[in-house]
Amino acid sequence: MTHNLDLNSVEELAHTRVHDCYQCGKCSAGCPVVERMDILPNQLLRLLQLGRLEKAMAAGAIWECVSCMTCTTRCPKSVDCAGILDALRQLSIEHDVASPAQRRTILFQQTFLDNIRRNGRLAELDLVRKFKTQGFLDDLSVPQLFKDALLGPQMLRRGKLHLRSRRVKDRKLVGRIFARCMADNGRGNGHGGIQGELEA
Amino acid sequence: MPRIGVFTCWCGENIARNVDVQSVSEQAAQLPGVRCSQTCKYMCSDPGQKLIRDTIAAEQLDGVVIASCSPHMHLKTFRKAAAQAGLNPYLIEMANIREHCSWVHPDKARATAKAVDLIRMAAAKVRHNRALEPIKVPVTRKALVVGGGVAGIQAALDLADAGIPVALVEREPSIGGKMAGLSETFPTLDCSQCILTPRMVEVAQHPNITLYTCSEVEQVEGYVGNFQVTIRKRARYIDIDKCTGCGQCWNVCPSKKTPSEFDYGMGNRTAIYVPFPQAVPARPVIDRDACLRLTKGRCGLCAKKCQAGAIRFEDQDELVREDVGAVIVATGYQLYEIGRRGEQDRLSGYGEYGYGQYPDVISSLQFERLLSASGPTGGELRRPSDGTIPKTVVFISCVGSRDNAKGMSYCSKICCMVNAKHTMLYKHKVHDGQAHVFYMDIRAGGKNYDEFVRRAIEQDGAHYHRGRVSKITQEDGRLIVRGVDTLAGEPLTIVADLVVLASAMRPAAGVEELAQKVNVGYDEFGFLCESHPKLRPVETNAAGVFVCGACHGPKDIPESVAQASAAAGKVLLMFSRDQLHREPEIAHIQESHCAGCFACRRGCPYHAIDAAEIRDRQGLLVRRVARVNPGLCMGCGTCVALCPSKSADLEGFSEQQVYAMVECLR
Amino acid sequence: MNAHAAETSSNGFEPKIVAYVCNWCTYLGADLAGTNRLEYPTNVRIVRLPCTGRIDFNLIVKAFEIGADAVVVSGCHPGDCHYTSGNYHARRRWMLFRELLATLGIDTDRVHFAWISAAEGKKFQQVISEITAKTREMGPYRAYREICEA
Amino acid sequence: MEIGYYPGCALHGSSNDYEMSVRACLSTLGVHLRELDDWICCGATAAHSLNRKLAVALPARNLGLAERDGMDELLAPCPMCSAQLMKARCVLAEDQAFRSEISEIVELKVRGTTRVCNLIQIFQRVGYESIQKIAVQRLEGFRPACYYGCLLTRPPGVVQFDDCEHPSSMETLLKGLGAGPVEWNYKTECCGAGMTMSNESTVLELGHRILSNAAAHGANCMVVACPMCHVNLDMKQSAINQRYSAAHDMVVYYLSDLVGLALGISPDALGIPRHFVVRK
Ligand SMILES: Cc1cc2nc3c(=O)[nH]c(=O)nc-3n(C[C@H](O)[C@H](O)[C@H](O)COP(=O)(O)OP(=O)(O)OC[C@H]3O[C@@H](n4cnc5c(N)ncnc54)[C@H](O)[C@@H]3O)c2cc1C
Ligand SMILES: Cc1cc2nc3c(=O)[nH]c(=O)nc-3n(C[C@H](O)[C@H](O)[C@H](O)COP(=O)(O)OP(=O)(O)OC[C@H]3O[C@@H](n4cnc5c(N)ncnc54)[C@H](O)[C@@H]3O)c2cc1C
Ligand code: SF4
Ligand code: SF4
Ligand code: SF4
Ligand code: SF4
Ligand code: SF4
Ligand code: SF4
Ligand code: SF4
Ligand code: SF4
Repeated sequence: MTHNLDLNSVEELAHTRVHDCYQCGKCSAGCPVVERMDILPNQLLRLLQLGRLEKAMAAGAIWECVSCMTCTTRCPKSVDCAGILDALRQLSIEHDVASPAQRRTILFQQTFLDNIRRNGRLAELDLVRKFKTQGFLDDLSVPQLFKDALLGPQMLRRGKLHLRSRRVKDRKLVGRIFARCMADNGRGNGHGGIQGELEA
Repeated sequence: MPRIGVFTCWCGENIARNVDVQSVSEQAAQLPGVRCSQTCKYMCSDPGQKLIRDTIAAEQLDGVVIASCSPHMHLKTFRKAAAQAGLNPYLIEMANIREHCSWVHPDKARATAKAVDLIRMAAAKVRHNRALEPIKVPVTRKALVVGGGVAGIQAALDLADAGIPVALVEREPSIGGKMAGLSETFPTLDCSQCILTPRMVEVAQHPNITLYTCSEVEQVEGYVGNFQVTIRKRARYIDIDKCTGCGQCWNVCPSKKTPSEFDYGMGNRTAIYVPFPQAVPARPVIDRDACLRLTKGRCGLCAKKCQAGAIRFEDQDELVREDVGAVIVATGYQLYEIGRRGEQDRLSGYGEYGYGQYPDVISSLQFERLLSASGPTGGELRRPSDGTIPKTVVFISCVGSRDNAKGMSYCSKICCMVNAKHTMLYKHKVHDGQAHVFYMDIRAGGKNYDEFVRRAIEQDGAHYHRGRVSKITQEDGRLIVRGVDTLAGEPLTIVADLVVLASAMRPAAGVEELAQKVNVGYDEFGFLCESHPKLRPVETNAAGVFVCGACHGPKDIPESVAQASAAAGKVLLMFSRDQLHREPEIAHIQESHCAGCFACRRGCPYHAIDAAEIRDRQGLLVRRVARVNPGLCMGCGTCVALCPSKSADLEGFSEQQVYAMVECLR
Repeated sequence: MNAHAAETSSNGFEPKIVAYVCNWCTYLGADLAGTNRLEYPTNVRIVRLPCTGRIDFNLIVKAFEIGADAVVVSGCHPGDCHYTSGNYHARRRWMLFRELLATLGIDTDRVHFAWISAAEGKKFQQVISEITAKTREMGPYRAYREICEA
Repeated sequence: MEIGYYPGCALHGSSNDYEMSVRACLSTLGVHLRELDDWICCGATAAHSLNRKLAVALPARNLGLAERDGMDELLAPCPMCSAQLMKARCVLAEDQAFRSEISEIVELKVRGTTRVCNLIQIFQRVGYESIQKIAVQRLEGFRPACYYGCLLTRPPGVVQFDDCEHPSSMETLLKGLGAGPVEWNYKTECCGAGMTMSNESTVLELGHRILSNAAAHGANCMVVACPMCHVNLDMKQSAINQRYSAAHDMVVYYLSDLVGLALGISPDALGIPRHFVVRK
């Protein structure tokens, strides 16, 4: 498939204008996870202004973002910086450029969506199980797997985990909604991703 | 039958090369109403003008068409010639057969044909021209200056020194404006009060200046040269003439807890007070909301102490009328309210910086007071919360300014310089202190300005970080400033003792109401609009009303003063004649047809249209119609285009004239 | 005889173009085209008005009524108006004009709005040349004349 | 008062204690919750990170259901859900073409007429004073740090709730019920909600900062109105302690817990014993 690797795709996805940004840095200044980022949010915006979409998409920073909206809320130019990061994540997956270190986050989000797609609502136990096995198979943070698993029983004991979750009546409908959203490729989810990888 | 003369010019070869002048002239002679048709090598030369004058006289012409160059070139010349021959100068029309014809159309046959057309149009138009007389407006040679900041003071003194009586209206109890409260001023760092207070005293003593303090403009009527202004003098409760300014009264006043306006709330004052020691007039005022006598009916200590018997608790507001020929608006600015969002405010506050929440987050004007020898700390730099000397101070640029999300897109222009000044003055007072500035761009575009900023960085060691601050919080009495240095590409947290916000300049409160009273336009932020940003920078669209200082846009002192002198100069120019002469090519309204819809009034860029009342013999109101104020109309014709009943028309470009021009092309 | 008629008979179709221009920008722009000897077709007849604010809808209709094949309306650039906001009013009205013209059955492609400043002699030349060429292409505007005469 | 109710996955899953608390509390206040029939997940962070259209379609389906069932207003106690629903509503209101496209996608006509509100807004609707009047117990001794997290007030243009930098609606409510909420600095700092599973180290770091600041400002408990905040601050507290060798012992209540206690509802009925950190 062809990817339209231009700024428009980011702006269209994020519904915001990259050239409105005047590089004040307020987004970076307020970001709670900025210390973990390899490229600061304002620098990502700058890269986009320069047309360096590839570099921005491959940044680890976009997977550190916790979508807290602080940047968007305080931006003096009303640039939806958080939306830009969302868009970059989506494009990064479409173009398969995320670094291996980021795959865990992607994996989680994909697993999450897949879970909803199949159940209509989140089946948490299912999600945790799937996520952990996938994570394990990809050999990521093995110790983490065990640590979280330990919480499982505690949650069960507190009645916080249900072995069976209540499902939606027309689960096919949710599948159809997903299919339609994913359909228009560029703006949906292309290869791999939610359907491909996990359905197997 | 009209008697029109056509004069076609050769302009040497300029016209004749591409236009067959002789043929044109002959064809012109055939046009309806044309009595005679002549040519001349150089129509604007003395012989050319003589030809015109003589022919007008000999043929008793009542309309003249001159086919030559652009009217922008010689219309005035030919009008003068016509006047000399006794013909009303407005009965002249020009056909531009040079710029619009011979010079752009090398094909001689076509150019000649077009020249004839152009003359045909001019001849058709001139048949409907009317004799007009220049409009003469008498002038009251007295000026009103609104606002007594440095701009208003300068304008008032310039005018007064030139012999013009001036009424200076200031809302506060003293003149001086913001500058009176500044510490030292960039780019020279001279003491603000040292240079301003002598000027304030001059105002007080000038025989040509009537000073109204605690006063505001209530109403403005009339038009250029003839304004009738009503001024509301608010009750001061002091007889200024009796009072000697001895100070007995405020020393005994028990009501001491009102935050001082002059110190921006960082100190308190009494209920009877002078705003600051150098105030002009150097007389106290009673704050009616704080005075125990005026609110609760008890106390009166001040009056007991006053030996001059100057205190008048029964004082009332007073309305005074002044007749003036010109108005200068110099109402200055206020700083952006940087605290939480106000209920009604269109602008959205600055909650993330905690102004109004943390006492050590202050505005730039407050910092000026902390630096000032006459300030609440006597010039020692002590922070508001606990009076300690701040060792780390963070200055933040563009607070409110250039922040579209908060509602202001413009640059406040002065704050980059103010920040540099502040870091310097701070360093001069606290030698072991460190100043940090967060900035986006450094705008220091005046004479010696950039050098000034560099000095702050290079000599006084201020740390400049390019980036905005996102949030300020307080921990253990210190301020955590979370910013970024975009040049280093790193987030940056500074633990500061004091944060100074260089907040945006906004026009003074109430300026919109004032602008409406004098018919001056203002932009979306409330800054007053000049007539033309380059060529008429102190004039406004309301004839006879001028602007200067920060009410027109963010400005520093040198610029405010320059503009004030310019405004005074414009007023003097206006007053240099006993009467104003205005072009008579203005609009008029046929009142019998006017439907009173006032579409014209809404469209008129000069607010030149008033509502007039038509009354019958018994004085009963029959209807309201539009009426053009000849003192204000500039002749743009917008009203003509807007009038649905075709009651408005424009001299010189009347409906008849314009339609005749088009019709003859049929 | 009317000059236009002469041109038409000598050399195929020569459109008649009426231009309403403001005194302070476009008229001076045309003057500058002259000073710089920038050649353009002879078809345009300029009607000088103080401001584009003076132009109303009827004037445009009038031009078509007397047989114009195209009408040009040109004034100062937005924000540069000699009268500060006269052309602002004009601009807002022009939007409306188009609709009204269309309702009257006038071909709005024959009405051209432009901003030409006093410094834009070159632009004046271009605009007039292009409009003339375009109008030539479109051919004589009979439709409206026929309506009027009917 | 009857109001539409969108529990969202969290309240039906691991945060069922929150649902217990909300339901108990609101029924005492006479607010009847009518659960949205056959609702689906709002998509949460994952959807807007991965597919913008999906991020609108999922909540839009729910909005459509609410409209179909004639609900004027929908309570979504989870701020993630309410933010997603509100965002979708804004986007749909702006863009007519997109609205029809989405309607087709979700097989339901969506106009976006149903208003969406959070839990605090319901309390405001009931009226702080009325709540005070029927309260039977003063919340003496509670010095909570009220934690709004990132999504209750942001983005301000969309959610239009409270002051996005210095919110105070929870404080006002609790103060009226006798508690002594503290002023502190992390009211709106994010806890990393969406990263709970995927990027634990971020979540622990953010949680540690928040707990530390609350404690430093004298809080003896925290109050949240978000299931994810609760997970990150309560369930993960021991992991935080482990990671940072800290000794946080901060009870984290849902807002409805404290209001419920003031109304005299038993801790059991509010699901308080299900929390990980409990007051000894
Ligand atoms: C922190 C700070 C530091 C500064 N430092 C410098 C510096 O070092 N050097 C420099 O060149 N510039 C400096 N400036 C800029 C300087 O303050 C302004 O350029 C100058 O004060 C503008 O003068 P003005 O007369 O136009 O306005 P103002 O000083 O604001 O005076 C306006 C006057 O009009 C009065 N008024 C307002 N409305 C009405 C009304 N409706 N009716 C009657 N009266 C009214 C006001 O009460 C006031 O007295 C600084 C500004 C700030 C904020
Ligand atoms: C590239 C550029 C672009 C610009 N664009 C803009 C713009 O877009 N907007 C804007 O506002 N400004 C602009 N400016 C600035 C603008 O050109 C100046 O502000 C303005 O021209 C200054 O006018 P002046 O009359 O002071 O000086 P000048 O225009 O320099 O006029 C001085 C005159 O004095 C004559 N003269 C000099 N010495 C003597 C002497 N000893 N005796 C007799 N006559 C003498 C000179 O021949 C000259 O005619 C621009 C400047 C530059 C360089
Ligand atoms: S806060 Fe906004 S304007 Fe500033 S750098 Fe970030 S995106 Fe750009
Ligand atoms: S939304 Fe992402 S980038 Fe923006 S402040 Fe939050 S974590 Fe940082
Ligand atoms: S009047 Fe004009 S056209 Fe005639 S000679 Fe003078 S400059 Fe040339
Ligand atoms: S009012 Fe009386 S006491 Fe006060 S300063 Fe004037 S003269 Fe002195
Ligand atoms: S009467 Fe008023 S102003 Fe005078 S001393 Fe008493 S409180 Fe002060
Ligand atoms: S002058 Fe400097 S600090 Fe002030 S608004 Fe402009 S750029 Fe910002
Ligand atoms: S001609 Fe222009 S200035 Fe004069 S009244 Fe009409 S609209 Fe106003
Ligand atoms: S637009 Fe015409 S009819 Fe209406 S008030 Fe003005 S002059 Fe009268």
